[in-house]
Amino acid sequence: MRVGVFVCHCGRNIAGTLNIEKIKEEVAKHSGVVHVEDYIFMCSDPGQKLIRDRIKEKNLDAVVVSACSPSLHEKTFRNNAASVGLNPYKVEIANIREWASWPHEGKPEEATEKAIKIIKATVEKVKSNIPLEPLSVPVTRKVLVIGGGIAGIQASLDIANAGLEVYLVEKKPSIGGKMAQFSETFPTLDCPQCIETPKMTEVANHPNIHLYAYSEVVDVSGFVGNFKVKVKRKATYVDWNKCTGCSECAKVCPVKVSSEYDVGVSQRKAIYIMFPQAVPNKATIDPEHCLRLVYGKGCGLCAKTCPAGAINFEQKEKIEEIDVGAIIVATGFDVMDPSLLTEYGGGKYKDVISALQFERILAPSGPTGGKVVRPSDGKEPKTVVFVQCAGSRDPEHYMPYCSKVCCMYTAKQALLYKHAVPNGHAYVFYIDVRTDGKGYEEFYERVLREAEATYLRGKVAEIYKEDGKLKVLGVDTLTGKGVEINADLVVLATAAVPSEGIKELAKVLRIQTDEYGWLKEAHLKLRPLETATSGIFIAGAAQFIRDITDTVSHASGAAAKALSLLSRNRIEREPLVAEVNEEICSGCGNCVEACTYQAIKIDPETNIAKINTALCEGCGACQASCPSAAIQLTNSYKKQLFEMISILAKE
Amino acid sequence: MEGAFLESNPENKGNIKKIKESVNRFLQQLLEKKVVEWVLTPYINPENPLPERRIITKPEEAIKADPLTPVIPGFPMSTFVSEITREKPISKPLAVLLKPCEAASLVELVKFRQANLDNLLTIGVDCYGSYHVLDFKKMVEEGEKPFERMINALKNNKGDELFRTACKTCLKPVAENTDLNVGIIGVNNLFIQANTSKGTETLKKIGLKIVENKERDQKIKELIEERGEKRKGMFKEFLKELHGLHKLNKFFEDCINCHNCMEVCPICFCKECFFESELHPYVYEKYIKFTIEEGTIQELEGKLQFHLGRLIHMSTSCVSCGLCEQACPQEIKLFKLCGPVSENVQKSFNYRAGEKLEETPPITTFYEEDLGLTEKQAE
Amino acid sequence: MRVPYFPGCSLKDFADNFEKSAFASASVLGVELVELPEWYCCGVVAPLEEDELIRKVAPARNFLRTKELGGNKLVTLCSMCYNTLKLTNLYMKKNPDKLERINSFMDEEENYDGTVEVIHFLELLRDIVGFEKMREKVKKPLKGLKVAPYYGCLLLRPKEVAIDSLEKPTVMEDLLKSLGAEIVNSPLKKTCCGSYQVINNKEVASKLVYKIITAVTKRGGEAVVTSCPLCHYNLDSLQKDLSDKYPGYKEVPVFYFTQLMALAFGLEEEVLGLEKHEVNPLNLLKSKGLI
Amino acid sequence: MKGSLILKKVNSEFIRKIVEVSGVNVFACYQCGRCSASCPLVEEMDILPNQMVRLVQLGNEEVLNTATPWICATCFSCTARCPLGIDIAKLAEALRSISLRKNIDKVKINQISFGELMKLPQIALVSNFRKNTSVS
Repeated sequence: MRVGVFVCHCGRNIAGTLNIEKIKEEVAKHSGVVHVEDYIFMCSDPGQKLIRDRIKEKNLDAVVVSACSPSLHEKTFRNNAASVGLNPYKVEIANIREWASWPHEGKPEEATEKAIKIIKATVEKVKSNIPLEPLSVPVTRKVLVIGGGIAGIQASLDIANAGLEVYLVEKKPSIGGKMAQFSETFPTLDCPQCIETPKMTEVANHPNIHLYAYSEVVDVSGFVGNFKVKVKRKATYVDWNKCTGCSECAKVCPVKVSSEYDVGVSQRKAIYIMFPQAVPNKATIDPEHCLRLVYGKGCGLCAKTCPAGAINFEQKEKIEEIDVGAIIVATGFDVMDPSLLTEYGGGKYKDVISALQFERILAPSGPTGGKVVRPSDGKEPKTVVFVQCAGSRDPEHYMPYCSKVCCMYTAKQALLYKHAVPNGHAYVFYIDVRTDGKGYEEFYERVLREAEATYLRGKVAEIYKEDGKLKVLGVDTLTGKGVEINADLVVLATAAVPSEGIKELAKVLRIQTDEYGWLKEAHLKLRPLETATSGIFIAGAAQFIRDITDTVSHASGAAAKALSLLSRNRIEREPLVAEVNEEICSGCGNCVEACTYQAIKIDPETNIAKINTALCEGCGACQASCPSAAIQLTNSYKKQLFEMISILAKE
Repeated sequence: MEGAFLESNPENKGNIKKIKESVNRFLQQLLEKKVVEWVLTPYINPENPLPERRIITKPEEAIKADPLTPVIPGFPMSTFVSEITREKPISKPLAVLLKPCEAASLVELVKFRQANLDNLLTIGVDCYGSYHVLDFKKMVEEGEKPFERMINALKNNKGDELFRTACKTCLKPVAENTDLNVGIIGVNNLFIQANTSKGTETLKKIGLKIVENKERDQKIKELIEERGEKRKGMFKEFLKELHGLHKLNKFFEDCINCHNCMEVCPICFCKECFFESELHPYVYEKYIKFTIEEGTIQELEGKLQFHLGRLIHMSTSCVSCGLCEQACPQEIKLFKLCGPVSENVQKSFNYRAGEKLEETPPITTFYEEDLGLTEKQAE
Repeated sequence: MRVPYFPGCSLKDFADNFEKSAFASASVLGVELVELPEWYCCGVVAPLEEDELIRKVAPARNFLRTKELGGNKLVTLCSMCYNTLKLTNLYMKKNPDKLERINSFMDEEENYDGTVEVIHFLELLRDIVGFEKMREKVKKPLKGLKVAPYYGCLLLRPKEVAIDSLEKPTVMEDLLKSLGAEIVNSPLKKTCCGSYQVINNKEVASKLVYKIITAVTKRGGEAVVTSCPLCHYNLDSLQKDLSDKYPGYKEVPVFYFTQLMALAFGLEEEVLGLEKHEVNPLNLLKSKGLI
Repeated sequence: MKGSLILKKVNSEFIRKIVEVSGVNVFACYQCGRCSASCPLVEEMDILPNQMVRLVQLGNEEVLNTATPWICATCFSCTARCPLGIDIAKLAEALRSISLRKNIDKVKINQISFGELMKLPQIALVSNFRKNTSVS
């Protein structure tokens, strides 16, 4: 075995801490190593050429690149070696950046020792790597988009316009998402009715888009290129083929329920169309509140009134199966329930509302027709306090992250409030004003001048009711004085949180969420649109809260990813999959339970485990669960791991 | 619980000979009435002091069956069931007699697809305690009757110091997952308890009268409580004795790596043990390599690694049968280690091995949250 | 049930009515508070410096005495003792090296091992006795008595010692409800009464007391309920001056929660020690037919 | 406090000392001011609690001459509300402690009248002395 080791400096990232000369000297002594060489940036063109040249010159049959995480450049280095005829699976990465130089910055000697061990262990592994060929599988050239907000709409349109079929699944009766609830959008003050509804109609009429509103994805099996998806089409109790969207039913319905679309600011009926511009513009019966459906008899006023005869109380939910090659998750975000913020009287005082509720109050097409009134008594609030970072940037009590969009929408709301109530006054409590977008800083400056709002730099401590007013206790850190404001209305810029049900959906999709529930990308910097499961992409705020501009860009990016995946009829997959030693396997089924990808089954005839290599993601969970090492991962064989461990564990 | 008394004649109360006869007659009836075609049971061979395991097919052979014998001679019954049903379910209806720990391990084996219950009529036998094979053998050779000794201890209700440690601390004197139980605890006459509809059907088929029996429940509960106290106390001491690497090494000092403990373990089912495979790190090339590199190396036989490795593999499924300890030629008190460790491991996953077929073993299905929950519950 | 109990200085002196009423009500509930045979001043306020060890010796000794009594839970009545003992205990649990040092300061044969848990009497009532059981023992429900629970600081802060939700505590409310009282919820129930600053600057404490009490009376409260002898002192004794300063100021009596328990359990009036109050509570209690 | 901050040389020795005594990482503070907004005694203070933290962040020893740490009644409102979990009450204690360790007393016991002494409960006296004097 002739192994070549290439040590990357990564500028000063590695060489700044590790002693490269020492590494070279020690690694050269290791059995099987015939060549060691270092270079400042191994991933650069000259770096890669250097490796190619040495493979040829020194007749290397295995290569270890000691550099950064394999998630960054493993593919690059493998392709590079393949171009001069070395099997790509005879190339391994020894991660001496994330594992040695970065975490042990202040301890160069120990870090160097550790790096040497990591490299030697990797050399041991690569020595027994088997040369492999990629697996090739056919693909279904259709895409599933989950979530019909602006991200899902954009992604669907991009893919459909490229000629591929799209299934767009939305759990609410209408697409449109959060954007459809906004009053006007910063920094241009466009109304969503003007800019989003045309796209919604386009979706509804596009020949390549199958719109499944009021539906949920309940099961996903299969793998990249060949997913089988079960979609639950919930019962609307209205035949949408007949419904004309005339809304006569809602007029006669006697049951009033708090409106989800208006975030509780108004009421809807038990049979309803979410909003006038809804797509599809069809009525839905809410089975939890409909008298007929709750009691099984009586009422039925809607059925009597409907001119199209569309009401059908007997309708049942249906499960539909669809085949797709790629999935885009565009499930968006939610806002934190203000009642969690007890110190601010959220949920306790009617006039302490969330910013999303205030959006509905400000919206010209909203329940108040754009007239600004407060929920408790319908009076016009003359003093409004905006509280930013309500639940954000607070690792101690709520969410540690910055919710990113609040600074801008609060400024916008302050301006719209001033426009609506010229003799009113707005106070804005902020910690920092963040305006990171095109035209955002200019918009903020416009608000400062035009809204005449009092910006107070400080975080509000507490809000309670005193003498009929909301007493807001805060501070102005710039003057160094405590602040007390008696407000008529308080608007909390509550933290953005992952959308409800996302964890369950992630389980169905076998993708990961982070500690808060945002969908986890494959790599924050380099693969922000992909999940760790190949063929599943993320679009928009499901990955992390972002504004409309960024959401639309992100969605188009995800669409491009899906299109590029499905641009061919067959795709290649990593051959690093599990193998079963049939002699040893006793068929206990531990691996079946351990496999998240449903790639293993026990053959009923032979009573031993069988791997579906197309489904296997090579995660190794089965290997860890097998008591007798009968199941092992190609090129991560237990024997290789032991060799590695015995080097790492040596004193 | 419901079930049927085998002898209603009050004269038979506690008559040891009658107990044996009753249970054998019951097995005979199973065969006569064709409820099953085969019975797998401990069996008396007059030439051998220890009972054997045999499959009997003829009703008249049932008189030699000895299902209540207070010993597990070598391998547990569940291992035999696994051997004859693992590949495919058994073709003819078979009744199998199991001590509670054997029945529990059978449940575990079914979960791991190492046994198949189709066509099987499982009959648990109450176990008040059993003797070490060597003690049992000695007793028989010296003319003492172990079964009578056990029944007497049961009647006096004070246990027998000679019982195996696992038995003295056993919380499962009555099997929970079998179709039927042969009840000797808390009854004067032999009581066949039906746990499943299949069990009830069986009793009806052989013409027995189904009755309620609450008294037995109470007696069993008391016995388990009493044993529980003992078990807690003993386990505490055991764990103290074994705390720390040094003490563990000392504990296994006499181990000769014969792997008998593994061979008899009812839930050790791998075709090839990892620790005996060529994958195991301590193979001769390694020794040579290390020796070349280091000049000299200490003996590396991986004794502790084997035992701890086994503990990791089986502690979630251990049924506390203590057969490992019985099988050890070096008399290492293995139950001291695996008993308490397994109990604590299972407790932390809120899992009890052998209890329910539908419960999945935590070894593959646990989530991190599970542990948090049980910790809270434990508080 | 017998539970080790740490009294602290005030309960043996000016707040002995707190202790007396607690003992009497506890026995109604079948709880015996067993005073530590030999106890030391808790330190009154928790020493917060990381490098301060000597002031933590006295609490450690109290924990050793607790273990000698055969318990691992130590109950306090006084909020300040609770806070000081609990914080000091947590510090010792978190810093085993420091605990070793503290142990080296003591001559006792046994070392303190950090296994005692400090709980407040309110926690015992809520978690171990249960308010449902208390409700059963009520003979004279405090019907129509509008009381405002006052937590002050040390039962709720810092969060490591909080006996209830930091922002929305309900333990006193639930307790008083089970006694039949009507609850008045004041937003200032968690606001500091001025604490020991009453010595340096009585005016400051006075101002806070004025805010706290008027927030209660404005909402119809007739009495304030506390669990801290210092809060009681400030809230009770400083009200006298407020009547002079603010015309129309309405005084309200301040009770320990245990006094109201004893009252509701129908115990003899003398265990309440009402004569110790600066603001006379007799008229209020008489008007409600409670005495 | 008036005047400008001369930041030629940040007194890191002073910061280190305070961090050591308080165990608080003062650098985590992003100056949201919620401690000040939560403080019930803020009206009496010469600088706000968040400014106290700021001066420590800047290594400015003048913080020892401010009244704020001495007005603090250790009610932990600041600590409980801080979004970053910074224990400001502990920081104030450290500042007091550093002064007290130089035998600087803030309460003269002999200036309290006998009548007052007799009336005040020991819980008030002892806690005050513990926080504001070096004798105890």
